[in-house]
Amino acid sequence: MKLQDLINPAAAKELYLPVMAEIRDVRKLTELETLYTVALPGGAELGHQPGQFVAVSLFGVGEAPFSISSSPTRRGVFELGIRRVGMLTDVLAGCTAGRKIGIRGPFGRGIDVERFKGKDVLIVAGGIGLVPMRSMINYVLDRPGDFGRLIICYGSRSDRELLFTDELEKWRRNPNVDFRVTVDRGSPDWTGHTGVITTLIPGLNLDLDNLACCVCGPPVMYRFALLALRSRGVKEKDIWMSLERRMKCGVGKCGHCQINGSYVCQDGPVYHYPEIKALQEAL
Amino acid sequence: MTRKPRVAIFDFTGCEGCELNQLNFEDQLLDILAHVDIVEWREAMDDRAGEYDIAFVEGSLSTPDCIKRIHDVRRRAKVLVALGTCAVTGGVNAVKNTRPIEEVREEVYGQDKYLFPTLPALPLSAVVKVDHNVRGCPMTQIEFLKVFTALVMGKRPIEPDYAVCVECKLRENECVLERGMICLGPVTRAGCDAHCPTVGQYCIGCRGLVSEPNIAGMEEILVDHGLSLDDARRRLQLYNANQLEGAK
Amino acid sequence: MGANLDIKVRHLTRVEGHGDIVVNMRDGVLEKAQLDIVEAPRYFEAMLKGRSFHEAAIITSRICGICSLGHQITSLKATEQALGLEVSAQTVLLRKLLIHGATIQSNVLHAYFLAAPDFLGQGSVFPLVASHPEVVKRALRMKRLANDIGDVVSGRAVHPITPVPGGFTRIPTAHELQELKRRLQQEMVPDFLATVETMKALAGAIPDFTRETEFISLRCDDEYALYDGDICSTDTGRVPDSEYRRMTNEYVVPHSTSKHARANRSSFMVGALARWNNNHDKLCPTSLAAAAELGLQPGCHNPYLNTIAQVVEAGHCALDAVAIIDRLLGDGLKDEIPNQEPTRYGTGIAATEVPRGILYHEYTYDRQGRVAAANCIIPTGQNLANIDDDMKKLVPEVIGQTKAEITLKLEMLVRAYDPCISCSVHLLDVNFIE
Amino acid sequence: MVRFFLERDRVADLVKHLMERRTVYAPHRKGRRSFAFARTADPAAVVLDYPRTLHSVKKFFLPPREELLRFDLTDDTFAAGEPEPSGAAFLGVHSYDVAAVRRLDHNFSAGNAERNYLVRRQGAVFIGVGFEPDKFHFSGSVGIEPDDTAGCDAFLTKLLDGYVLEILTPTGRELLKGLELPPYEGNDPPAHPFQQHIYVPQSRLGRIMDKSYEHPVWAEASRTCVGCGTCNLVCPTCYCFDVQDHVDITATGGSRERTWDGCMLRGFSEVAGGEVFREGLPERQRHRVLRKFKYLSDTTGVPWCVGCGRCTAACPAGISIANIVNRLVGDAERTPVAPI
Ligand SMILES: Cc1cc2nc3c(=O)[nH]c(=O)nc-3n(C[C@H](O)[C@H](O)[C@H](O)COP(=O)(O)OP(=O)(O)OC[C@H]3O[C@@H](n4cnc5c(N)ncnc54)[C@H](O)[C@@H]3O)c2cc1C
Ligand code: SF4
Ligand code: SF4
Ligand code: SF4
Repeated sequence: MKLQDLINPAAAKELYLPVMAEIRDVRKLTELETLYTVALPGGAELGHQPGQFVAVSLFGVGEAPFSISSSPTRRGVFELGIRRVGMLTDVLAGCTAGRKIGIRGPFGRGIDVERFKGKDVLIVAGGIGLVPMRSMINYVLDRPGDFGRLIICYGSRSDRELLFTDELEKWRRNPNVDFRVTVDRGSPDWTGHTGVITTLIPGLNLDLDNLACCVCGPPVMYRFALLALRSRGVKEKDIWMSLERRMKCGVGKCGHCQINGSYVCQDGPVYHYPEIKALQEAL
Repeated sequence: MTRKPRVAIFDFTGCEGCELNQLNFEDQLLDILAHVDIVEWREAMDDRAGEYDIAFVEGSLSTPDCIKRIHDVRRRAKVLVALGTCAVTGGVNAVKNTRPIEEVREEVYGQDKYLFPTLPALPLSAVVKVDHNVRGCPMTQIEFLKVFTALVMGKRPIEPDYAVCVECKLRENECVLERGMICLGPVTRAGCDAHCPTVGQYCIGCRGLVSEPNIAGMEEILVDHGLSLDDARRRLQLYNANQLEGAK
Repeated sequence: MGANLDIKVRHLTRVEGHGDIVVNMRDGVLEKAQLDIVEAPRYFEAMLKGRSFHEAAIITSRICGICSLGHQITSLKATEQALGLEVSAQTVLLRKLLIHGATIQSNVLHAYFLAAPDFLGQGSVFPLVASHPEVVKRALRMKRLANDIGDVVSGRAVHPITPVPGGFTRIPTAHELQELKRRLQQEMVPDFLATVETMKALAGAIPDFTRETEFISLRCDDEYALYDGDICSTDTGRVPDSEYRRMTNEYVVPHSTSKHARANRSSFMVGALARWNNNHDKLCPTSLAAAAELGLQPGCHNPYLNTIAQVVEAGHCALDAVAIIDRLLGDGLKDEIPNQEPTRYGTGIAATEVPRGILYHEYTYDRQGRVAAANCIIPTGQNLANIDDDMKKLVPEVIGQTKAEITLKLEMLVRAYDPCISCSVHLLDVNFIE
Repeated sequence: MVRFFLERDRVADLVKHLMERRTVYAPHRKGRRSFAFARTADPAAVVLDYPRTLHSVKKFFLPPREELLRFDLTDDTFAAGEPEPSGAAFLGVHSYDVAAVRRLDHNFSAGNAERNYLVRRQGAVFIGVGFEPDKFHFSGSVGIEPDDTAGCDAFLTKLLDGYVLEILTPTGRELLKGLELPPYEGNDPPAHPFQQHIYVPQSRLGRIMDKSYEHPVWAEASRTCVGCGTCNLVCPTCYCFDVQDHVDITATGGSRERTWDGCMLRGFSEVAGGEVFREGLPERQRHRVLRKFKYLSDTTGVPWCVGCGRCTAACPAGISIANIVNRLVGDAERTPVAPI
C-alpha cells in the first residue's frame, strides 16, 4: 500500500493564510482588464517562475487564482493582469493604489525555463492568455544570451481588446522579436491581420530542430492551435501549454482543478504536452 | 461609502410574506437600518420617494397596472432585487397559467369576471432587467442577509446553483425519502439551508429549479416513490409552472 | 350650502395588501364613502383544483403571509374532517400554541408598527427607532418571541412547515418548550404590562366614534375560543360552524376584487373587538385587568378600539401559551407520526379565529384525495361592508374638520380593522365545475 | 492479541468507562430510520448494531463547514481558525470507515500537508465494531471485511449474547485499563456474507477502468441522475471543498469558510467565461467513479471506494456504484450482469 501515513501536524503548513500585500499601482489596460503592481511586505521577493500563479483575496469578497504577469527578472514588485468577470474581479476593478490584498503563493509548476534555454522560443497567446505569457516574454527579453529567437503570436477578439499595447509596440520594433498579432474582428481603422490566431502559424519561419513553444489561451483555442503547430511539423516534445481550471486552494487539496488524475495547481498550470496528451479531459 | 444607500421596497401580486419576513428580522433589523435609508415601503410607512439605489420588489406581475408600475420602479432604481419566488419565477401564482385564463376567471367571479383585468402571472425578469434574486416562499432570510451585505459592500452576490440535497447533506439530515415521503430537493435550488427537510417536511420546491434540472429523472424518482406521473408533474409544477411550460 | 369633499387615498399604507379609500361629498350629500380593494386577484382556486390533500394547506398558506398560520391550521382541520383523519390531543395543543404565537405576533405588529405611528403623528415606525428606542426594542422583542413560538413549533413563523394533515412532521423537544415558557414568563409578561402602559398613554389619540353593529366570533364553553367553537352573533346567538354560509352570504361588488359579506343586517364586524364583546368572560384575569386599565368595556361599539382589544388579547394568549406548554410537558411529549391514511373522501368544514376574525375553509375531496371543490371565507372580506358603513356614518360627523384630518381619521379607521387585503382577494367562493 | 468477553448488559459500562477518560463519539439514532455519529451523553443511547451512519467519522476531521480564518474589515487583519485535536474515542466505527480515514490521512499528508486536518485528527482512538452487510455494503469486494481491524485500537465483534472485545494497540490497552472483563476463549464468531459484490477481484479492476472511458454506462446512469451531489457528500473518502467568504451583518468582519463540495455539481468545474469542463452528467459521473477506482488508485495503490454503500443508499435515483462498476466488468469480461 502506497498510502502515506499520518504525519505530525507540527510539520504541516498553514496552507490557507494569506500574506497581506499592497497594491502599488493600478493601470487600466482595456475596458475589462486592469494591471496591478503589487508589493509584498518588507520588500520580500515573490520568487516565482514564469507561468506560476498566486491566489489573491479581498476579505469579505473571496479568493481566486491569477497568473503572475511580470518576469521574475523584475525585482521588488510583481504584476497581475486581471479581467473583470465576476464577484472578486468586480471589486478588484474598483481598488486603487494603497489597498491591501491577500496573497498566497506562488503556486503551481511554471515554465521549465531550463528546457527553453538555447532554443528559439515560440509563444502562442490568445486573449487574456497573454497575461501569463508576458512573464515569459519579458524573461526571455531580459536574458537575451540564454535563448534564441523570440517569436510571438498574439490573437485578440478585436483591436480594442488588445492588452499591453505599449509593450506590443516595443516587441514589434525589437529586431530580435518576430511579433505577429491578429484580431478576430477589426474595427474600421484596423490595418493589421484579421482572422483567428491559428491563421498566423502557417506563415511563421520556424527552426523545427531548435524550438520550444508555449501556448496559452481560452479553452477552445488549444485544440486548433495544436493542430496548426503539428501541421507545421512542431514536435510534441517541444510544446508546453498553460491550462486553466477552477481552483479553490492552489495546494492540491480542494479537488476542483483535476484533469482526470492530475491536479492543475500542482502538476500545472504549465504542462508539457506529452504528459497530458493521454488525459482525455485536458484539451 | 459616503452616503447610505437609499432602499425602497415594493410589492406586486403575492402574499406579502416576504415583506413580513423582513419585519421579522427582529435581531438584525436595527443593524440593517444602520446601513441604509429606507425611503419607500408601503407596508410599513407613508413616504413616497423619487429615486433609490436599491429596490427590493416582491410579487409577480399579473395585471396591466403591475406592468406599468414595474417599469417605473426599474427606471428609478440603480439595482433591482427580486424578493421571493413570486418575483423570481412567478411562484405559486403561475399555476393559474397552466389553465386557460378565461376559464379561471369565470370560475372565480362568474358573470362579473370582466370587472377585474388579469394577465398570466409573470416573473419580474419577464418584463424588466433584474439584477439579483432572493428566492424562497417566503424569501429565505439568510439569503436576504447575504444579498443585502453584498450590496452594501459593493459586491455582486452569488446565487447558489446546486440542489437542496447539498445543504441537507451538510446538515446531516435524515433524507425524507428514507421516511417514505417524496421530496423535490434534488432539483430545487439551494440557499435555504434545507429548511423543510431539516424539520421533517419534504422540500416543496419553493426556491425554483437549479439551472439545468433533469426533470425527466426527477419525475421518475417521484414515480418510484409512489406518485402517479400526473401527480409527480403537479407537485413539480407548484413553484415551477412558468419554467416547466417550455419543458413539456 | 352643504360641504364638498373629495378624498382618494391610493394604495393605503401600513395595511397588508392594496386598497384605496374613496370619499365624495357633493353639497353635503355623501355620494360615496368606501374602501376600494384593488389588489390583483390571484385565482387561488385554480391552484387548488386537483391538488393532493398534502398540498392544500401548503397552497392556502400562500394566500397571505400575515395570516399564513391561520390558513394552514384551518385548512388542515377542514382536510382532516373531509378525509376522516383523527388527530391526537398533543397535535391539538401544539396547534393552539401556534395560534397563540401568531395572534401575539400579529396583534403586536399591528399595535406598534401600523397603528402606533398614527397615535404619535408619524408616518411610520422608523422615526420611532430614534425617538422611542425602548418602545421599538420592546415591540421587536415581543414579536421575536411570538415568532419563535412559530419557529420552534412549526418550523417557521411565516408559511409554517411542520403542521401537516394528521399531525406534525416534527415535534418540538421538551427543552425547546421549556425555554419558550421561561421567556414567556420572564420577558413577554413584563413586556405585555409595559405595553398596556404605553397604550394607555396613547389612547387619548383614539377617535371617539360609535356605530352599533353586529359582532360575530367563535365561542365555546371551556375557553376563550380561538382554535374552534360555534359561530356566535351578538344579534342571534350560537350556531354550529357547518352553518357558516348562512352567517356570511358573500356577494360581489364592483369596487372590490374581494367579495363582501352580510349576516343579519347590512354588515357585521369580526376580529379582536368581536371576540372581546362575545368572549370577554373567558379571558384570564391579567387581560381583564388590562382591559379595565385601557377603558375597554363589554359591548363596545367603537371600531377604533379594535387595536386595544388586540393588545388585551395578546396578554391572554401569552399566559394561556404557558398553560398549554405545562400541559404538553406534563403529559410527556410523544414522537407521533402524522396520521395520513384517509378513512373517507368527502367534505369538511373548519372555522378558526385568526387575528382578524373568523376564517372558514371548506373542501371536498375526490377518491384520489384531490381537491374537487373549495370554499374559503376570510375575515377581512367579512369586515369590508362594515368598514364602508362606518365610513358613511363617520364622514358627516367630522365634515367640519380639515381634509387632512378627515383623511387621517378614515385611514386610521381602516387600519384599526387591521385589514388583510391579500387574503380578502385570494379566497373566494368557488365550486369547481367538473 | 488479547480478547475479552463483553456481556451485552455491560456495553453501557464500556461506554461509561470511555466517557470518564475521553470525549466519546458513537452512533446514535437520528430521525426515524437513520443513525449518525454524535457526542455521547447517555450510554444507553449508543447504538452498536446499525447498518451505516449518515456521514462517516470524516465529519470530525474535515467538518462540513469549517472556518479557515476570521477577518476584520476595518483594518484588513485576520486570525487563523483554531482547529482542536479531537483526542476523542470513536466507538462503534465500521471497518470501511476506518479504511476511509486512512485514505483521508494520506490526502492531507501527501504533498502539502494540511495543518487543519492533521490537528483535528490528532489523538483519535478508534474502537471498531463488526457489521452485518446489508444490500448496499460491498466493502469485501475492495478488500475490507466486516471484521477487518486495520487502523483500530480495539474492536468489538458481535456474539449472540454480547461482544468479543479485542485490544489491538498500546493506546487501546491504556484506554481500556481498569475495565474488568473476563477473557474470551470461544471460537471466532461466523462472518456474515455480503449481498452486494463487485464481480472481479480488486487486482483486475485497474485494467477494466483503463478501458472504461467511452463506455455507454455513463450516459445510462445519467438518465435518472439529477446531479444533486448526494453521492459525493455522503462518501467517506470524498474530500473536495469550496471556499467562500461570509460577512457579518454589521459589515465590519466575517469569516472565510470551507464547505464540502462535490464533482457531480455543475458549478464544480465551471470557470470564468462560463465554460464547464465537465459539461454533462455523464462526464461528471465518470469522473466520480474513476476517482474512486482509477485516478487515486493509480497513485496510491488502493481503491478509494471503501464499499460502504452510502452513495447508493442515499441516491434519490437509486443509482448504484457497484452496479456501474459491474456493468464495466461485465462488458470487459463478457459476463452478463444485472442492469444498473
Ligand atoms: C491558474 C489560473 C490562472 C489564472 N490567471 C488569470 C489571470 O492572469 N487573469 C485573469 O483575469 N484571470 C485569471 N484566471 C481566472 C480567474 O481565476 C477567474 O477569472 C476568477 O476566479 C474569477 O473570480 P470572480 O470572483 O471575479 O468570479 P466569480 O463571480 O466567482 O465567477 C465568475 C466566473 O468565474 C468562474 N470562477 C470562479 N472562481 C474561479 C476559479 N477559482 N478559477 C477559475 N474560474 C473561476 C466562475 O465559475 C464563473 O464562471 C486564472 C485562473 C487560473 C486557474
Ligand atoms: S430530504 Fe430532500 S433535499 Fe434532503 S437529501 Fe433527501 S431528497 Fe435531498
Ligand atoms: S446521488 Fe444519485 S442523483 Fe444525486 S448526483 Fe449522485 S448519482 Fe446523481
Ligand atoms: S463511492 Fe459510495 S460506496 Fe464507495 S466509499 Fe464512497 S459512498 Fe461508499
